Amino acid sequence: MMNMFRWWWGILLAFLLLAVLRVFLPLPFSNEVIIFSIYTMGCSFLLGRAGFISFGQPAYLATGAYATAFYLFYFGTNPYIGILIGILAGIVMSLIVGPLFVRLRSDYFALVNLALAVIMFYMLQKVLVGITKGDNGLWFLTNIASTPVLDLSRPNHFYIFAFLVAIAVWAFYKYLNDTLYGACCLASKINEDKVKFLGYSNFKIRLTAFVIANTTTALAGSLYAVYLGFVSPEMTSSHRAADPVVVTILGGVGTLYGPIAGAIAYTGMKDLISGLIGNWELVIGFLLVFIMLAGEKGIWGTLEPLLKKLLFRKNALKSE
Amino acid sequence: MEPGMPVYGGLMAMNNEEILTVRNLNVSYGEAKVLFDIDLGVKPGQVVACVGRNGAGKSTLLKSIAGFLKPLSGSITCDGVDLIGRMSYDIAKMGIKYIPQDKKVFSDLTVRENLELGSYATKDYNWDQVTDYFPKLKELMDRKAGHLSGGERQMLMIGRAILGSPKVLLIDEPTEGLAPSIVSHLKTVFGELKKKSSLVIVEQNLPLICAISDKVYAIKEGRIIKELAGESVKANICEPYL
Amino acid sequence: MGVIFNRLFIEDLKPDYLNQKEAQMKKFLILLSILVFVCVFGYGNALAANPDKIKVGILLPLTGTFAAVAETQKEGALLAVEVINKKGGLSMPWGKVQIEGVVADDEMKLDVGVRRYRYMVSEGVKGVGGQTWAPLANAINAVVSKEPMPYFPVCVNAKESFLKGKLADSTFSAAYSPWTVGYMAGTAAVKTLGKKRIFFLARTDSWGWDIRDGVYAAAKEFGAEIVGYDEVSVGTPDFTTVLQKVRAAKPDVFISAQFAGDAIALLKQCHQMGLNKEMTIFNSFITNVVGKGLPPEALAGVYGMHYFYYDLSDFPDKEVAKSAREFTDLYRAKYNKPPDAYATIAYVAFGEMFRGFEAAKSFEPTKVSAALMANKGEFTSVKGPAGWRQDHAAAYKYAAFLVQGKGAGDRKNEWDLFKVLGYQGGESVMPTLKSLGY
Amino acid sequence: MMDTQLLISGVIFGLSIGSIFFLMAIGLSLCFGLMRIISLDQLLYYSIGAYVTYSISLLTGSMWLGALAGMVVAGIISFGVERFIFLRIYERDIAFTMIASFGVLIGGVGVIKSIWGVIPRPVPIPTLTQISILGTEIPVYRLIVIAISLLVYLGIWLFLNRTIIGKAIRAGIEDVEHVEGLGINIYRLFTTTFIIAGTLSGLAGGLHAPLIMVDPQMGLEVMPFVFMVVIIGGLGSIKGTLISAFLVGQVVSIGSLIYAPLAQMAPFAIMLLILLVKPTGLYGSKLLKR
Amino acid sequence: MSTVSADLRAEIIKAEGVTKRFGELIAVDRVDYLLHENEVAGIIGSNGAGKTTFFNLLTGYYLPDEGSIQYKGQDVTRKSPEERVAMGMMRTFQLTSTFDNLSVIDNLVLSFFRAHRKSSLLHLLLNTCKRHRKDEKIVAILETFELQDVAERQVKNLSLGEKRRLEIAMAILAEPKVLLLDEPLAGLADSEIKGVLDVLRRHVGTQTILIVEHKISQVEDFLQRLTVMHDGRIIADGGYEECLRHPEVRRSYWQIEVSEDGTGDACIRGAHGDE
Repeated sequence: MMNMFRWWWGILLAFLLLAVLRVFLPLPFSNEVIIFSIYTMGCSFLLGRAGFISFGQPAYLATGAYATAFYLFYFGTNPYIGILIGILAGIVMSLIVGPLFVRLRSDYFALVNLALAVIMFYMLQKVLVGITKGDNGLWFLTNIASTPVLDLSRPNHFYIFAFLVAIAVWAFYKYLNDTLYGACCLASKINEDKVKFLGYSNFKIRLTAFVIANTTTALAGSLYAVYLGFVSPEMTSSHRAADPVVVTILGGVGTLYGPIAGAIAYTGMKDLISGLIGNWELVIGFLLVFIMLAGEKGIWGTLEPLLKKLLFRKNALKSE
Repeated sequence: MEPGMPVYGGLMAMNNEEILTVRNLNVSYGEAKVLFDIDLGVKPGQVVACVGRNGAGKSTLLKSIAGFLKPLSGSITCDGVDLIGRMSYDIAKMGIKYIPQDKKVFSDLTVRENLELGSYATKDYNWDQVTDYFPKLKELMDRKAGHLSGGERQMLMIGRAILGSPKVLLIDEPTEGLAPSIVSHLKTVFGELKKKSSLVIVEQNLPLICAISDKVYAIKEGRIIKELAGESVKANICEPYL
Repeated sequence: MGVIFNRLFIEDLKPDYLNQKEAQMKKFLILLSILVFVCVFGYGNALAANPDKIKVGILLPLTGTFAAVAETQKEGALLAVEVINKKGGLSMPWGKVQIEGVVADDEMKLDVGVRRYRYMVSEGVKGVGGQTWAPLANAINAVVSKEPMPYFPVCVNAKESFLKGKLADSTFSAAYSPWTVGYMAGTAAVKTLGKKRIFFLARTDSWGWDIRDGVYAAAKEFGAEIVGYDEVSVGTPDFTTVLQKVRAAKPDVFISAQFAGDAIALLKQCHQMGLNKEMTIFNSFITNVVGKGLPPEALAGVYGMHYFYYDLSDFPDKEVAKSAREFTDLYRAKYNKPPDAYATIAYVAFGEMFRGFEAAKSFEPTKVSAALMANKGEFTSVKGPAGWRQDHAAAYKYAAFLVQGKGAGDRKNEWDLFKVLGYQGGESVMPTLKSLGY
Repeated sequence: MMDTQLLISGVIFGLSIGSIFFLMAIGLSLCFGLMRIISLDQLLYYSIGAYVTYSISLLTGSMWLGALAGMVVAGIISFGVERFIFLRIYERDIAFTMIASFGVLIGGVGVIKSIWGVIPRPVPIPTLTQISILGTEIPVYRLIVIAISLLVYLGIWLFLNRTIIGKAIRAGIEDVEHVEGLGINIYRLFTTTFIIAGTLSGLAGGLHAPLIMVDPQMGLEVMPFVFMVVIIGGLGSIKGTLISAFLVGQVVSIGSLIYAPLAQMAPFAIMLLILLVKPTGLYGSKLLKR
Repeated sequence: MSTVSADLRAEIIKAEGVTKRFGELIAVDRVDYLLHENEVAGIIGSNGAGKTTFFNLLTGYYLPDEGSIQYKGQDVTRKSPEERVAMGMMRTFQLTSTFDNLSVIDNLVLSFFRAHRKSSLLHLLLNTCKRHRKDEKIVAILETFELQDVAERQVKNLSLGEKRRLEIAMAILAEPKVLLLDEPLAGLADSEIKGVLDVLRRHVGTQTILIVEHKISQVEDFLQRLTVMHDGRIIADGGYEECLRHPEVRRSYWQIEVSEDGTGDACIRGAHGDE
C-alpha cells in the first residue's frame, strides 16, 4: 500500500506539470506532447534499458494506427475497441519481426528497422492500396462514435483519456524498471555472457523488451489515429524515422521523465520556431547540434541535478 | 606552474639517467580507482618488469603512460618532457611505443604495409633492424597480416614498434599464448633490444622476467607493493608478489 | 514541492514519512481533484461576439516538396486579406472588421497539419484556408465536419472528397477535383490538339488516379487510345526509367499528372531525353513555378492546363482579360511578379470566405455556408463568372486555360512563359452531381 | 514483356544512378569505418554540391566548372563541420554523433533555403548528345557519370592501397587505437577522411544536379537509398559499396521498368533479406567495438 | 550411474576426448576429465596451457570441435549455457564479470532469483527487485563477503576486489551443484582470499567445486584433487603432492626447477604461482 502510494506522488508530479501546461498552453500542443511522450517512452525503454537504437519506430507506430484505422473505417465505431485492436496489432507485429531483429545489434538493428519502416511505407502507399487508399489515407473522424464518460471524438475529452493512458504507461515503465526483468534488461545490455551464465536467456529478455516497447509505440499510433481521425502512409516516411530517437536523446536516455521533457521541448521548439519564423529547420538543426555538443545527458539529465539542488536546498532551509 | 617546479626540474637533472619517470600516478575508470600513487623510474637500457595478478592494474599503467588513459593526478615525464595531457600519437612519436597484448595486427594489410605504417610517423624506413631480429618476417612480407600465426603477429607488432628507435617500449604480456620456442626467441630479442631502448614489460612469465629484467615492480590492487632490483630479481623472490 | 521531490528521487522512505501517511493521502486527493478540475473545465475560450478584428488561418506546407507552390498560395491569400483591409475591413453590421492572416506551416504532415489547424482554432480564427496536399485537406475537412469552421482548401481536392456527405457543410473547395483536371487535359489533348494515342503517367495518390480517370473518360468520349500507363510517387527525383517506357510505347501525346517540383523534374528529363521531338508533352496541370523552374528549351512546346495565366491580353473574352489584368497589377504591386495559378486559387478562396462573412453578416460557419450557397452559389472571380455547386466545388466558365510553353526566343520578359491557346470550363468538365451521389 | 532496348537503357540508367549512390556512399562508409560515426551530414554536402553547381553554371555557363566548384565548396564546408563539431564528439556514443549530424543536416537545409529559396532549380545538362549502343540511344552524360564514378573508385582504391595515408586509414578501420599507438595523428586521418567524404558527396551532388531538380530536400530524398547501399555493401568496405551501389541502382532502374513504385520498395526488401542472412552486409567485416 | 563403486563417488562431469582448435592452435587436445560429486578439484597450468579454454568448454562458452561432455550421465556437449545453468552448473569469469550498471544487491538478486525462484519471464515481470533485496540468503551472503556497506552502490563504482568478491558471491548464492571458478582469487587481498576460502570451505562436501587457479599455494590445503595441464593436455591428475612430484609435471611445467635439481620443495613452492 505504501508502495503504491509513493508511486502516485511521482506520477502525479510529472503529470501535474502536463495538467498545468493544459491551462497555459493550447490543447493541441498538450495532446501532441502526450501522444509523443508515449511514442517516445517505448523508444526510450528500448534505447536506455535494452540498448537497442531503432530508426524504424514509425513502422510500429503505423501498425497501431492502421489497425485502429481499419477497425474504425471498415468495421466499427467504438474508439476504445479501436485502440485495443491497435495494441493487439502492435504485439502481433513485434512478435513476428522481433525474433528476426533482436539477434542483430547496434547499428544493424537500427537499420533493419529503418528498412522495415520503408517497406511498411510502400506497402501502405502502394501494395495494399486497395484497403489503405494509398496516399489519400483513411479518414474516419466522423465514424468515431461518441462514448459515455470520455468522448474520444472531442479533443478535450481525448486529452484526459490520453493523459490517463500516459500515466498508466509511465507507471508501467516505472514498475518495469523496478522489476527483475528491468534489471535483466540492463544486465543484458552490457554483459550478455554473464546473463547467459546466470541462466537467463538473452533472446527472451530482448524479445520481450522489443515487444513491450513496440506495443507502446503501437498504442501511441492508435491514439494518433483516434485523435486525428485520419491515417496516411506519410507517418512512416523515412523523413520522420529519426524523430523518436532524437526526442529520446534530447530528453535524456534511460530516464523516465526524459521522454516527456523531450517531447515538450521538441514539439515546443518546432511549433514555436515555426510560428515565429518560417525556417524552423535552421534553428532546430543548430539547436540539436548545440545540445549534442553541450553534453550527452539530455534535457532531463541536465535538469535533474539542478532541480534536486534547488528543491533540496529550499527544503533544508524550511526544515531548519 | 607552481613555484616548486624549477626545483623539481633540478632534481630531474640530477636524476638525468632516468628516461621515464612516473610519480604519484592515480588513475581511475569511471569512479573506480585503479592505480594508486604509482612511482616508477626507468633508466636507459633498463628492462623493467611489472608483475602482478590479472586485474592488478598493470595494463592500466602502461596505457596511462602511453596516453590512452587520462590520469587523475600525478606526473609522467620522459626525458624531462611532461607527457600528461599529450595525445597518445604524440607520445608514440616522441619515442614511447606501446605494444598492446591483444596481438591485433592490421589484418587487411600486408606485413609490408604494417611495417610501412610503423615507419610513417617516425620516418625511419630502416627495416633491417626488424628483419635482423625477426628473419621470418622477411619471407612473409607480402602476406596479409590476418593470415599470420600468433607468434608471427607478435613479431610484427614488436617489429613495427621498434621502427624509429623508440626510447621506451611498453610491452603488454608479450608471451601470452605463444609457443615456448617463440617465447625463447622473444627473450633473445628483448635482450638485444635493451641495448637501444628501455623496456617496460608487463608479464606473468616469471622465468622470462627473471632472465631479462633489471628491475621488477610488483603491483597489487593498483599499488606498487615491492620494488626489486639487481640480484634480488629471482623467481622465488618474485613469486609471492604474483 | 521539495517534499514531493524527495519522494520522487529518494528511494528509501524516511521513517517520519510513514507517520504522515494520512496527511499525505489527503494532499494526494486534493491534488487529484485539482487535476481533474483542470482537465475537464480548463477548456473553452470566451471571445467577443462582435470583434472589430478577426483572424483567419493560412495553413500551408511551407517546408517540404510543395514549398514553392505553397509560397505562392500564401502570397495570394495575404493579398486577399490586404485588399479587404485596404477597404477598411469587412463590412459587418456592427462596423468594419479588420482581418489578420495567421500563417502556419503544415509541413505536409498529417499530425502536424491537424495540430497547427487546432492551434488556429484555439487562437480563435474565424476561417481557415490552405493546404497544397489533398490528403491533409481531407483530414482537416474531417475535423471541420465535427467542429464547423469556414474552411477553404486551396488545393485540388480528391474527387472522392466531393462525394455526398464527405465534404463538411462549411468546407468550400475553390478548385475542382483532379478528375476535372484530367478531363480537361484529355479533352484538350484529344479534341483540341487531335492526338489519338495517349501515354499517361499518374502519381500514386488520388491526385494521380483522379486525373487518370478524367483523362480516360475524355479519351473514351472523344475516341483516343491509351497506349501506356505507369505511376510514380510524389517526390520522385528521377523519371528516366519511366520515360524509357514512354518512348518505347510511341504515343502521340504523353500526359503526365505531376505537380510542382515533380513536374519540373519530369519535363526537364523529357527534354534531356529528346522526348519533345518525338511526341507532344502535356503536363495536365501546370503552374508558373514549373515554367519558371525549367530551362526555356525544356518548356518550349509543352502543353498544359493552367488554372489562371496572368497574361490574357489575347483572350477573346475581354471582360475576363480586364479583371485578370487588374488582379495581376495588384499582385505585381505587392510582390513584383505576376500571380501564379495557386496564388489565384488562394486569392479566390479567401475572397469567397470574406464575401461569405459579409453576406452572412456573421462568422457562424452554417450561416456563412448558407450565404455562399444563396443565389445558386454564383459569384464572380478574377477569371470570370463562377458558381458554387451543390458539392461545394467551384465551377468556372473558364475552369482552366490551355497553354503552351514558350521557348527562350519567344519570351519578352522573364515571366512571359506561356501562350494561351484556349480554355476548358463550364459544368461539363465537372463530374456530374449525380455521379457524386446528389 | 521488356524488349532488349528497354533493358539496355534500363541497365545504363541503373548504372548511372548507382554511380551517384556510390559517390555518396563511399563517404558514409569510410566515416563509419574509421570514425564510427553515422555521418548524415554527407547528404547536406550532396545538396551543397548541387546548389553550387547550379549557381556557378548559371554564372559561367559551364556545368563542369560548377561541379568542380561544388566539390571544393562541399569539401571546405565538411572540413569546417568536422573541425567545429565532430572533433569534439568523436568519443561519444554513435547515437550522439548521429543526432549531431542529423542536426547539421537539417540546419544546413535551413541555410540552403534561406540562400537559394525553396523553388526547385534546374541545372543545364552539359551535353545532350546521345550515342547508340546496340541500337539503343544512350545519353552521353550518363556514360560520363558512370565513367567518373569508376575513376573515383580507381582513385580511392589507389589512395587506400598505394599511399601511406590510405593505408593508415585502412588500418584505422580495423583498429584505430593501434594506429594511434604507432605515432600517427589519427585526428588528422579523421579530418582527411571527412574531407574526402564531403568532397565526394559534393561531387555526387554536382553530377546528379543536371539529371534531377535541385531542391533543398534533395538530400533527404536519397538518404534511404544511400544508407541502403552502405549497409548492403558492408560498412567500411569500398568494394562492397561499389557493388551494392550498382546493385541498388539496377534494382531501382529495372524495378521501375516493371512497375514504377516497385523501384522504391524492392531495394529495401533486398536489404532486409541480406541483413537477415548476413548481418554484416556483403563485404562487411564483423563490427568491432571501439 | 554404472560407474558408481563403493569408494568412488558418482561422476558429475565427464569430458571425453574434448578438443578445441583456434585456427592452427590446438588449445585443448583430446582431454579426458572426470569430476566427482562433492569433490573439490583444481586445475593448474602455465599460461596458454588451455585450462581456461577447457573451462569454457565445460561451461558451454565454447563448443568443442571433438569429443563429448557429460553431466550426470547426460550428454551436454551441445547444450547452451542457459541449459547447463538450469542443470546446476554455475561459473565465474577470469576477468570480473558483473553488471556494472546495476547495484550490488541487484546483481545478487538476479543470481538468487534464477536459482531459487521460478525464472520464467512472467515471474521476472511480476517480481520487483526490491521484494527480494531483503531475502535472508542475500543479506547473509552480503555479510559473508563484507559487501553490506556497498550494497546499494552501482557496481561500476566498486573496487576490483569488491567486484571480485561480488562475482563469487553471485556464484555461491545460486547454490549450484557444480561451482566452477575461474581464477577466483586473482585481485584479492590476502585477508580477502582467506575469507573467500573460508566461505568455500563451508560448501565442501555438499557441492562440487572446480577451481582454475594460478596461485595453488593458497588453496593447497583446500583442494582434494589437482590436475595439471600443459600445452592443451592433462599431464598429471591426482592428489596434490602426487601431482607436484609427477615427473612429467616437473619436466614440462617447472622447467627451471628441474634444471636446478636438488633444491627441493622450497623451489617447487617458489614456482607454484608460476602460471
